[in-house]
Amino acid sequence: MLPVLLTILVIIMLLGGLLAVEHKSLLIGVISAGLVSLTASIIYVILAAPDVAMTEAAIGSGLSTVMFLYVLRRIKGDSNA
Amino acid sequence: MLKKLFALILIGGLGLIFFQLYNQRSRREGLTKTASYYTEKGPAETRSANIVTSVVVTYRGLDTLGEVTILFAAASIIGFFLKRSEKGSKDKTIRNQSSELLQTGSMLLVPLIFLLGIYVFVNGHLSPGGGFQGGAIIASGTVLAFLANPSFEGGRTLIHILESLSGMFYVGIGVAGIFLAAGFLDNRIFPTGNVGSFISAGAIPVIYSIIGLKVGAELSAILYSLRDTKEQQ
Amino acid sequence: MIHIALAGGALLIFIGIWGMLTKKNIIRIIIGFSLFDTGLHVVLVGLGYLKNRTAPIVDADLPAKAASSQSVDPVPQAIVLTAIVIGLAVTSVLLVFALKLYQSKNTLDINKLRDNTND
Amino acid sequence: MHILHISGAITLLAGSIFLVLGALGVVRMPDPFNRIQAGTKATTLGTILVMSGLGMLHPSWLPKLFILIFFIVITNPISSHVLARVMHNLQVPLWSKKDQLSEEEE
Repeated sequence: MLPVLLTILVIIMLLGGLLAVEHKSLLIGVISAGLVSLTASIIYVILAAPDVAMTEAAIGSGLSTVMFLYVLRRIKGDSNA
Repeated sequence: MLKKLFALILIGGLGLIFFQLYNQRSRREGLTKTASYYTEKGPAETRSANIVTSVVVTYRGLDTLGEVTILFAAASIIGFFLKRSEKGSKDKTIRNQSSELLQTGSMLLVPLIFLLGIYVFVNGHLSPGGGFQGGAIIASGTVLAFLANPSFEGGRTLIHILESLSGMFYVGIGVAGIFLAAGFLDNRIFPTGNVGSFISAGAIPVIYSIIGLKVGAELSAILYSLRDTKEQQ
Repeated sequence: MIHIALAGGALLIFIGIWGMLTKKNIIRIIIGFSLFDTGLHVVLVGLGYLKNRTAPIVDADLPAKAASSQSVDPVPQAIVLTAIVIGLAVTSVLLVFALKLYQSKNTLDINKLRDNTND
Repeated sequence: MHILHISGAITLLAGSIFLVLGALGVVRMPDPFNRIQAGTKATTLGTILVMSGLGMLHPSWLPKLFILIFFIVITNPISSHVLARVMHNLQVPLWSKKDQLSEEEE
């Protein structure tokens, strides 16, 4: 059961990573990078590392995304490529 | 396209190297020598139930000091590059006043989030969590305060005071370990108790609280600088 | 189980490298860097995992005497714990540099930033 | 076996059904406002049911579960309210082509 769950999470994480790199809109890219961090934190719980999971959930998917969004707000309209 | 082809070739080569390393890695059944020392002696020596905490705070405490220094350097660089906008242009930033419901809710939630952060780093030696996690939770409470009230200004001096004081106390407790116990950042300068009770791990909760305050203050300072950058002309 | 985590982390590292090498927008390159960071952390934590063992926290399920025979490796977890915070600091410095670059040159495309002598 | 076990399992199952329906609603609904409706109401009820089911299975977790339910009851309406407000400010097109909120204001 646990390996199946881990496989599903890894697939979600990789799809989120591809979306973060390849999607046209920068906003969706940033949100997908946050999704990658969130799934990574669940993977850490399965790999018996609750400390790392808490850090990743608070920092990777919370604060890092907020910092990206603050910078994106300053760079309006120029989000092609 | 040549550039993408080059990137693909590079990634393929890296993948080959990774696969070789993975194949050659010896399959181990137990822990390595260092790890088994930490897990065997850790609870007995530091009296901390969380072995990761004892590694981060005591055995590898010097690394954590360096890490906190890196965070301080990053916060200083960002504060140096992003100067605050002038006081006169303040009315531009409150063009989107947030709603009554969000403001009232955040007034209820922000102190609770700060309390949760403090709980997490005070209990770092008993349960998962610790200074870094608690500091990050405190910084996310700051984010909620910013989002609910775009012209929020409270705590700016408190952040600077906390930054300086916690760094000073961290090094001070480390030096006290040299004189009162076995070495720099030794946690046995305070009395220790049984593994699992709240007052058990000597100086570990104190050091981790200082780290938590330091991390929370640095991250909040970075967020303050990012929020206060000048609008694009 | 460790194979799945290692493969996922390695593929995430490759996605990050792909994004850093082929994209032209600086923000996109920083997103690639943070994906690389996350993938590296997954690989490190996966290397410390041992089958049928629990988290390295002494409690009712893990008595202190059995800690070294029943818990996973705590050293990679401690390393990753600090690495995540340092990664956030590095990412924020990169973002601020990108912001200053945009404010002075008014573009984020690295091809247009190449020479500044004939401005 | 025990009556508490059976009722806890039934409550857990009901909660997860509500969560699945909420997720389905987020995918299937035609415009953002309907998605917020599905993603908030169904999710709040589903999470509360899951928490109460867990509380029946493990009575020693009850205090922490009550704190969790308290936070969810506070934060879920606030976040959905903020999302809907932002959508209205950005003038996201409605599915039914008739903005009844603005008609009432006129």
